[in-house]
Amino acid sequence: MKFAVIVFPGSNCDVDMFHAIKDELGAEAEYVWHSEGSLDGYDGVLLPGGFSYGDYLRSGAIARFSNVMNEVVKAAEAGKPVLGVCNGFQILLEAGLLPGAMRRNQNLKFMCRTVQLKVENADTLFTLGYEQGEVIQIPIAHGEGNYYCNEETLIKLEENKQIAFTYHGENPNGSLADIAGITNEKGNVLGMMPHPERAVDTLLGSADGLRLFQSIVKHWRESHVVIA
Amino acid sequence: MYKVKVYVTLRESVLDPQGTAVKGSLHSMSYNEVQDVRIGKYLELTIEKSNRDLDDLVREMCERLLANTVIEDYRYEVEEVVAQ
Amino acid sequence: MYKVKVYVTLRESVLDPQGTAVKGSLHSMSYNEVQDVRIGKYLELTIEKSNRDLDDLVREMCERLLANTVIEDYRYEVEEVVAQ
Amino acid sequence: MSLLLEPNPELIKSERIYAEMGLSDDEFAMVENTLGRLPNYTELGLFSVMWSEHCSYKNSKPVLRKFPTTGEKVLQGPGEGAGIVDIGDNQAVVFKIESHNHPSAIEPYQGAATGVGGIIRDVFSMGARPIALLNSLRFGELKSARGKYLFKEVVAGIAGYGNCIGIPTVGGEIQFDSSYEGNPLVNAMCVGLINHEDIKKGQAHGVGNTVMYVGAKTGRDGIHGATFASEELTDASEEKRPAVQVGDPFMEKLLLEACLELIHSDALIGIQDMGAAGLTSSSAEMASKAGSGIEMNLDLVPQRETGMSAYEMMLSESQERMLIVVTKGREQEIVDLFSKYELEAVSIGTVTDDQKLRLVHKGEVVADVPVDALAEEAPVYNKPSSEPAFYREFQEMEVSAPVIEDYSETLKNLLSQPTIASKEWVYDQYDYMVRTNTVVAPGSDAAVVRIRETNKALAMTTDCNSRYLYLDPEAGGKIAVAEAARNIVCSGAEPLAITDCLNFGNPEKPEIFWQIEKAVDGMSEACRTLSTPVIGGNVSLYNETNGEAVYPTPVVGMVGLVHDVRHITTQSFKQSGDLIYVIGETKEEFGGSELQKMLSGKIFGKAPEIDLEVELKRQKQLLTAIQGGLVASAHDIAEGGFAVAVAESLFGEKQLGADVTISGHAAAALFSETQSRFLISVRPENQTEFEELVEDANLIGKVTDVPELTISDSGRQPIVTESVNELFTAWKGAIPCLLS
Ligand SMILES: Nc1ncnc2c1ncn2[C@@H]1O[C@H](COP(=O)(O)OP(=O)(O)O)[C@@H](O)[C@H]1O
Ligand SMILES: [Mg+2]
Repeated sequence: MKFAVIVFPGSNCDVDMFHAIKDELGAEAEYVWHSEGSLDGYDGVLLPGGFSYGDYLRSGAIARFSNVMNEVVKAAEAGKPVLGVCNGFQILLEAGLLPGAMRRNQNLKFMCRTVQLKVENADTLFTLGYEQGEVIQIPIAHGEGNYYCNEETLIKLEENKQIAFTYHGENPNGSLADIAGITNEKGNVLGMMPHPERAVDTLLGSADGLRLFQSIVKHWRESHVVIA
Repeated sequence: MYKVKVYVTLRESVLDPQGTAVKGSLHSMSYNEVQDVRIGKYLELTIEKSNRDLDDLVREMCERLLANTVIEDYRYEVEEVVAQ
Repeated sequence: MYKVKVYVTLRESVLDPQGTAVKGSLHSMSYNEVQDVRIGKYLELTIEKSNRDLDDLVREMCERLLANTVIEDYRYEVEEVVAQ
Repeated sequence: MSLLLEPNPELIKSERIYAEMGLSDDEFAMVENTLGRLPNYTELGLFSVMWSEHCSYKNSKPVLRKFPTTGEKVLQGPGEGAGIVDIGDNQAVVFKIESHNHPSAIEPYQGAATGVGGIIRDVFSMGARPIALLNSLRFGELKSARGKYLFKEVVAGIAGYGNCIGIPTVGGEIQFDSSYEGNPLVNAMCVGLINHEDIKKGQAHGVGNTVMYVGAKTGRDGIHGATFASEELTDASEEKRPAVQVGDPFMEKLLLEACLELIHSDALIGIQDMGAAGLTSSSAEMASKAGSGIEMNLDLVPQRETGMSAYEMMLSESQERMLIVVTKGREQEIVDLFSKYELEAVSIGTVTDDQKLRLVHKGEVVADVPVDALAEEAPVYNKPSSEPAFYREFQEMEVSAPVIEDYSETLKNLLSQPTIASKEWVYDQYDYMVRTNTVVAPGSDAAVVRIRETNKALAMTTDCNSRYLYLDPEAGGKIAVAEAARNIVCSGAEPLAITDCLNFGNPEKPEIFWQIEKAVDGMSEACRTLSTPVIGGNVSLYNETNGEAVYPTPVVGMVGLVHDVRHITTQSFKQSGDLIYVIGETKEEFGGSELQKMLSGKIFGKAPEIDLEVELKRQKQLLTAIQGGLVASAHDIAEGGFAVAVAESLFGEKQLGADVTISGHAAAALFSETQSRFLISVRPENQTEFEELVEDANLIGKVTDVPELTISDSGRQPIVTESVNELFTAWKGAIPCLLS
């Protein structure tokens, strides 16, 4: 399976994503510069964290107009797995691939720490390696992770089981319904504030994030075998 | 040449953590007269005359980029200025 | 009751990285009419009548908290509103 | 918008306009003599910034010469953007520390942010990939509204820049003392990694080669920043200050990636960042170091504002800019490379052979000055030095152990002193994990960052207890270096070298100059004994507010090499049953201690003593024990003494306790700040081997599984019995509580 790691001007977790895939997961990954016009040949798309365009105006607002985003939309429509982490999540929201918007953290501060997440839906292609309701340790590092959507949207998210992860215990940023990560209706686009790519090696603390990437590959292999 | 002033504010129904924090600070500085604070963005655009309708143009830029209409409202004012 | 609108803008010589980035983005979206973008803050304060002079009060709050006068300028407008 | 007419050369002289720019009568005469004529306004500007203390080190050079700067592994000592030390496998570590004190006093967020931006440029201009940031901060007590504001904003500024550019901020230190109330210290350090063949220098070689300008446009910000940084802050500083620079970390991220791509191009001859004194210092220094000259056409300089004069362009300190020299004829490659990152690269001049800096603006030569006169031949002063009277008094003072009634209560109070208390409120705001190499995050002795594709890691720390330096600058200088090394060793690394930032008051005062000399003497001796040469640094003088100097604060930034990631050790106790040792004996030393300050509100008496040979021996033995896998946890005993160290070792993730017995005078055993001591825990099965290896280790107790700290005195009477949770709450909550 081959992943595209999209690099926007100002992305800075692209390297982490790349290493998580190559060194820890053992799959293929390539950097794709934001101006690229095609994502052909990639089986999955990863939008890394960082500060695309400095997070100026609103986080993710400028990046979503990059050339490559048209291709990300196409990949999503084609059912390929698309994962946006942190700034990547913000870009997916701005691009309308996921519903809702981000506000500044409730305490108005950037926060870097490892938090507990509860797996709310272990049936998605991103979470099949976890137990339903399992609590995992994943780092966060963001200043704008305070997820918001209107009531109607929230009801839909809940009904469709689009809430993949919630914060367990303390909600660090004030997000609505403790939301840490959501998928689209089809379940092939996941946006999450916590960084699974930072939790792939016990030397650095937790390896709980690795299973997310392993889930993607497992799902891909299975669907691939069926098609073949 | 036009000077366009764009005001982007959080929608009424959306909590404004920054405004709440500023209100709290003002109260702790004893400005108890202050009942409410809402914080938004203020953009000044300098725009050249073109063959596009200015209102159309500004509205489009606001809808597409300058405001996120999921949580924000915007309004704007236009001022014609004489180019130096 | 007053509604006070405060506009906080960066001083002239001060770099506005945000404005520059937004301008660049508007250009890449082909809004080439846009010559310049400066981004500031817009605050709406709801203030109760008190025995302090309103102008004094607002100016003091701006100088002390709402604007960072080392790099920012501010101006404001007052509107009297009837309390609901 | 500056429509001011520039004064002509005659007027500059007759009205002594040079004095307003910080040049003395003698210095002006030197300029006149060098040029063989009167300087014009632009030229005067060049001299005034280049001969400021900040750029020329005119007052500190004779002292800096005392530092040992060479060593087997030193690839680059002081003199370039940053120093470089070999770490084997064709790799090297690049690091430097720099101050941004004055800008931070004026506009703390931007001052701190641009300080971070500047030091990052120093590192990547050498060709290195920045891998970590640290800082060293000093503030007044967190009592006044202004004090709290400065603290919060400086932290936010450091976080804002580092987080956005994506370099983890992994460590630092913060001390609070009233001497810093009006003049906080903000020192930023950057560590980078490089392959030997990629090392680049800031030199303008090859007549005819092209000088290019890359990065952000030039505005009127920060004009005369270097001069401003070389004066005391007074109430009048408000008016004198230049337009504040605003940092643009996004721009710098692009510049960083573009420059790291650029260093692989053989068209690149030299590269230097435009830091203090911007275009002036980068061009003059690049030419001077290469023995060449530079001619630039200022009309070509990318400008953010209209109508800028030559003077303004040359003195601007706009951020995120670099000057590069490239092989003639290959400019287009460079333009293309930068345009990928949406950056401008513009040819603005050429390298000449006449050793002059010649500037053309609007068709006229507006400056024509020998580069060496600007860079190398700045005046150097041997300032008078005299021992302050208070030093003698302190030396003769007998400081006895304070009488303490409740040891538990005292310990809790100490843990909630802001200098000792948890700094989580601060580092929670720093992205210390980005790049996923941070093995030991902020909160232990030194931070540890692994080096991918090897088994190695780098340990790094900043340290300086300025209270000891105030009492005795020489002893304090030694302690600063030794303490840094202690932190490095405790984390399992071999100390390699240091960078330093000498933050002092006005050097024109003999008592201040004496402090500088003595501190450097002490540091130099420690560096020699511990084999950690000085590979670069920075000097920040005139840290005074209305005539009051800050404590002498020579911050030490040290980097060490972890030879195998399995050696990485942290300060927290690991499991119940482990044996607890203190390495080193304890004396009754309270001068400058946290306890003294807490109880009496001031510091006085003798600083703690230090024997560098003993220090070295213990560090070596401890490191050997760690490398041999004999040590479960290691922590240096510093501010607050043994009791604070043992409490801190209990604040790890595991719910553990400790039961220890002290000997000797209880107040001293608990709170004295005797140097060269370590708090170690060892698994029982390693007891014999550890004790054989580490001569001065004294077994004092055990780690327990009840989260309680029990300390008994020599008569086996418990004098501290406290729940770890209680201690933890006092320690962790102190800073948020002071800020709320
Ligand atoms: N306290 C110090 N100790 C050792 N070297 C120093 C010290 N201060 C300055 N230096 C060295 O002097 C050189 C010039 O410093 P500086 O002007 O700060 O460089 P830059 O302008 O690149 O920051 C640098 O190589 C620096 O490492
Ligand atoms: Mg520099």
